[in-house]
Amino acid sequence: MKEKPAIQEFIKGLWDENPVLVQLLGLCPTLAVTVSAENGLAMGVAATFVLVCSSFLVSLLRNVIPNQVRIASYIVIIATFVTIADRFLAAYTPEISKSLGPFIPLIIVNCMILGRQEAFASKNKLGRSLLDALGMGAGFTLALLVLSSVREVLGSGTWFGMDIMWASFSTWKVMSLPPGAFLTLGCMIAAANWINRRRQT
Amino acid sequence: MTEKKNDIKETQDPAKTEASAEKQAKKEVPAEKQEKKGASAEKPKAKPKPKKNPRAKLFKSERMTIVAPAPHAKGKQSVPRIMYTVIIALLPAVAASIFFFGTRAMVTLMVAVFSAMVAEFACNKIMKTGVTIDDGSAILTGLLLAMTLPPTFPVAATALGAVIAIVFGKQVFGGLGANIFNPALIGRAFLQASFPVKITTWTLPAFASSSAYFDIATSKAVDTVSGATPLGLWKFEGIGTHLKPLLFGNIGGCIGETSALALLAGGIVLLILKYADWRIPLSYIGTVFLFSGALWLIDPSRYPDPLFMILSGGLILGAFFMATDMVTSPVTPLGTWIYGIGMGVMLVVIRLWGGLPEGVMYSILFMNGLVPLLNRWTRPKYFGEIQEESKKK
Amino acid sequence: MNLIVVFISAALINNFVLSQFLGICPFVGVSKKMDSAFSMGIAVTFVMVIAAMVTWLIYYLVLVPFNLEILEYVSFILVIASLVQLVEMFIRKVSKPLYDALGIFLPLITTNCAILGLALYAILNEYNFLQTLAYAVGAGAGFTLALVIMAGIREELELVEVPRAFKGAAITMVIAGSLALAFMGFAGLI
Amino acid sequence: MKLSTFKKGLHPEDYKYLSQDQAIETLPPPDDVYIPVQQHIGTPCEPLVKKGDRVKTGQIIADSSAYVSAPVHATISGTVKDISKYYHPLGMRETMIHIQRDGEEEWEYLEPIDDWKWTPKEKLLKTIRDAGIVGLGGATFPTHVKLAPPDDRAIDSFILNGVECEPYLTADDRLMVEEADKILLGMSIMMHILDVQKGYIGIENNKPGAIARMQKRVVELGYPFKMVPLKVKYPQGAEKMLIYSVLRRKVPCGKLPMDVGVVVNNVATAYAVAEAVTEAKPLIQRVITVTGDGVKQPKNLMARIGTPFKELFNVCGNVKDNVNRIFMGGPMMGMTQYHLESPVVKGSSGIVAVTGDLVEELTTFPCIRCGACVLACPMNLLPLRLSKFGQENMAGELEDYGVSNCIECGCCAFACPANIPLVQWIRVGKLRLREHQAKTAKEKA
Repeated sequence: MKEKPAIQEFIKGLWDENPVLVQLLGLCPTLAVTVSAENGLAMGVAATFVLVCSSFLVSLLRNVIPNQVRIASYIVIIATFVTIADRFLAAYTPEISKSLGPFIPLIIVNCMILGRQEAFASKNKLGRSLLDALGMGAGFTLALLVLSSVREVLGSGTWFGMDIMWASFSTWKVMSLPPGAFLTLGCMIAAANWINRRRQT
Repeated sequence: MTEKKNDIKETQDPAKTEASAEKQAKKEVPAEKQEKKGASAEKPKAKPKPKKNPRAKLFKSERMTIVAPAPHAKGKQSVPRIMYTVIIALLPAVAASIFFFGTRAMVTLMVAVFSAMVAEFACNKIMKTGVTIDDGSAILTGLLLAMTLPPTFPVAATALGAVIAIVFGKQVFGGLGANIFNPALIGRAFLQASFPVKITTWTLPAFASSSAYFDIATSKAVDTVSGATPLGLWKFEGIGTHLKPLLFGNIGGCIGETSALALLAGGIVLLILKYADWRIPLSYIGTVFLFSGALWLIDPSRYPDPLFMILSGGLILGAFFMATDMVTSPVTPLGTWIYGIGMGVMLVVIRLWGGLPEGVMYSILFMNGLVPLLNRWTRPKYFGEIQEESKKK
Repeated sequence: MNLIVVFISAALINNFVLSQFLGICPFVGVSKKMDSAFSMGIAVTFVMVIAAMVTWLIYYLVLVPFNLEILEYVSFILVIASLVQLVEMFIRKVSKPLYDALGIFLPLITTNCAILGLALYAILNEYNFLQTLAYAVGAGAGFTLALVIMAGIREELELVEVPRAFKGAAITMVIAGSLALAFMGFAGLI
Repeated sequence: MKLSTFKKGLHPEDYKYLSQDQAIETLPPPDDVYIPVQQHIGTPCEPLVKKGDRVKTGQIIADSSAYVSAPVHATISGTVKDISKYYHPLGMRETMIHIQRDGEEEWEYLEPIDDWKWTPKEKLLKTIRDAGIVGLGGATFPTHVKLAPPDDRAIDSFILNGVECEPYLTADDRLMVEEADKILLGMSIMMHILDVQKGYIGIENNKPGAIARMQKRVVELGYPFKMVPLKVKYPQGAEKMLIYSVLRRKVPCGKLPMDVGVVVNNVATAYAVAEAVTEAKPLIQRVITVTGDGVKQPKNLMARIGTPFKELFNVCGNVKDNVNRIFMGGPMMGMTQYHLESPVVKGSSGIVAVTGDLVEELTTFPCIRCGACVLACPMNLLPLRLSKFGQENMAGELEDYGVSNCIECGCCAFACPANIPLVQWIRVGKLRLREHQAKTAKEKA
């Protein structure tokens, strides 16, 4: 089998195997923290950080970790990095850390991260694993950014805290609430399905 | 009697036959074919000879008829007929609200209906299904949505609600008959969550201030027209409202919430025509009556009396026109009872202990979500099934 | 009374799935069929109750006295993962039919954020032990309720023509949004 | 007085007035008859004659050695012109014996019975079989099988089915008015064979003439039968519904009336039994209603089996030009005819031609779950679900929801405001369930 060019591993995460829109992984933080674009971006970056670091470590140790305890080891590795990220955010951006709340620790059980370790990092070389993790992380962040932008613009009339809607615009508060998150994500997934089908035919 | 009927039929016939003379001719089978079958006692009538009809060969009989599976008789019901009847049944209430709230209510009603129809049409075009705005369901959704809004609700928001109702309430599920939740209430719930202040800015009827038995009006300045609903007054300010204005609609509130009498008139028409299942209003309103009545008997100073509970807010509108929406209500009789009772309990709980003064919308939406389960769990025992079980015992 | 408030709050008002966004992955993944949805709900509730108790004990009896709060996440997730293993082994030993019904769902529960989320929220809200218990039962009940309602609706939707782009996860999200709208009626209760 | 009936069901416009007052007219023997060799439910018959043979009226021309079968008789005297496939009223092409009349009627009678009360039951049953009598209400189940239930079934009641719940049809109605004596005689013969004491006669209340006449003759002739006028509701004539209406007994799913100790027979069957036993006449003719607003003069005709429908219409002044549907049987369960050469068979109770614009009827809407079908289904099923399950091929659900209990009465499709062909989809569902069961049975084996 001919090996794909390494850059392919990065690009696939952006759209073809986008963790949120196509693989439907890591939906809990996607929905929960995307009230504002800032939060969405922070969550994306944090998750990417954890993903890249743990992929690095897992890929490095892939021949060392015994098969029976691999899942447990992955979880410990991930949990460690999550703790680091959590403390970092709490120290430097306490505002964001507060608004993300327990969803930072919940990155541990984000099935996207564990899924990448199990499906990719534990089977591939370091470079490829890093590219894959970066791609997935970027795809995740991108999806979060779009979702949180839509919700923030409609729900609060702002984008990254800047007023961008016209003065008489009355905000759709529902977009900041759970129903708005579900409906927006539903539409995004549907749009992705639609575009993908268009591309195939 | 029989003869007369035949006469009428025959006098009607020529017009029909002439109109479709050519069609008829094509249906005729070549005359030679019939000659071959010597058995035929009757000669073919003098009719224009048919041109070419490849299908004619298949039919050796004298004329082509429709071949279709049984039954060959049909009841008179049809989907558009049901929809338009419900719309007509709503008209007394619409008229009452226009009478009480003036042209502003009419604008809201028209905007909602028009936006719903436009949204339906756009969805039809995008999804490339046949255009379905003529089946009346979009009009009904728009109308019902408008009935749940305050008369002075912003026009743009009304339109948004109608679009949400059609798109997320109905079309994403696959159009008419596929939706799980009542589309109008989805639209309304969306608006309620989006604009919690605007949607609770009520207007008093135009001449409410002159009416002596309406307590609140006297406490407001003459030029202020906004006021609270009877439920809101009771809940947040502890002020009751007399039953008479509730009955006639001389109160603040949504467009469709006002006149209980006009709503009842339309609702009863629906029940008589069997376009609404009588079990739903009965079990819904009945549960509210019994539940709140029991509480009222326990402590009349703390809990409102049951008639107030029934006549205030959107209960009548919801019970007769929204909960009975065929698509989103159970199909089994037992399921229907549970559905109604569930809504009643939830309504009283929300009204008395919840954070909101009104819970009709939420009670219906919540029970809508349970309808698939109710349908599943209350499948009727089919004829003869019970005996089989008792035999086993 | 206080316990009932915690229970209702976790089950309805702050429903784990519909307003806290916890356990979305199984909510989307296992809500296709009613039977599996119900089994999943029961399994999650079961693990939730045990996990909530154990993590609460660990936090207040081990981590706090020894000033080891930094290990909260690592220890919690390890406890949950091993707990799931234990529960799986236990059920297999004790009841074969129960294992057949729940078996395949148990491994999935480890990565169900509802469990870890529950443990974290219980600590965050500073619940006492009994409150934590009520919270876990309520959260499990709410999760099961949402899952069963969703499964019922999705089975119903199998009989109609959902637009192709919306089939699957997208329509599930829209339904969840509608349900979340409906659950907003519970706001302010208690 | 509140009339007895069953639950649910519905009441379509019955149009009985078209032919209710038309006395039965005997159609002269036609020049050609086409007699299908298979005219009952059960083992098919084999032709006993060949091309060119001369046959007499009443001669057996097809038979089978199997128990669940009934022979077929020549219905006119003449020559067998051909034995080949012709159009059958049920839509397919079936083997039929084409006989051409060649002169006067020559009869071949059955073995006569002197006094049926003293004749052994086996002999009576044999006579009924030899006469080719099957259930003439439309089910065409061989009557001699029905009259000989297994020993472990204790039969205590006999119900004569004069309900005729299908709209338009008046054949049974007229037969009761004109031949009440023979029908009652046939009924008592059948009850004698079954050794049953309690006899009930179920007639819907829209046949006052028949009820009065039967009542009068029952009293005058001193029969111990009980008249049960029934509320007009479709499908009262279905066996299970009738048993419930009359006796309040429910036939369990998958069981037969005899499991609750009842045998039901149609009035036309009773009439045929009386003719066979007392006059030694085999079943060669039956009453058939030719009606509908597409027929110029609706009539009730006594027609030979095998007569092409065309002949019947000729006698009735032919069909009108704007006829757009012709069906055999009633409108609820009848089969549309695309070919008027199709012959009258033992199960033909009527042939109806209707006019009217049916375009509206053909536009279907999506199901709006209104539950009209649920409220109409006499078997208490959920037709909207069954039809969807059939459409989606969901065998497990089909079984759970009891698709095999559907009696295909058509109430659901009649009531459906969305014009969904529910019965059709339920039939598809039944077929798919059977396929699925056959497949699983095969896998198990």
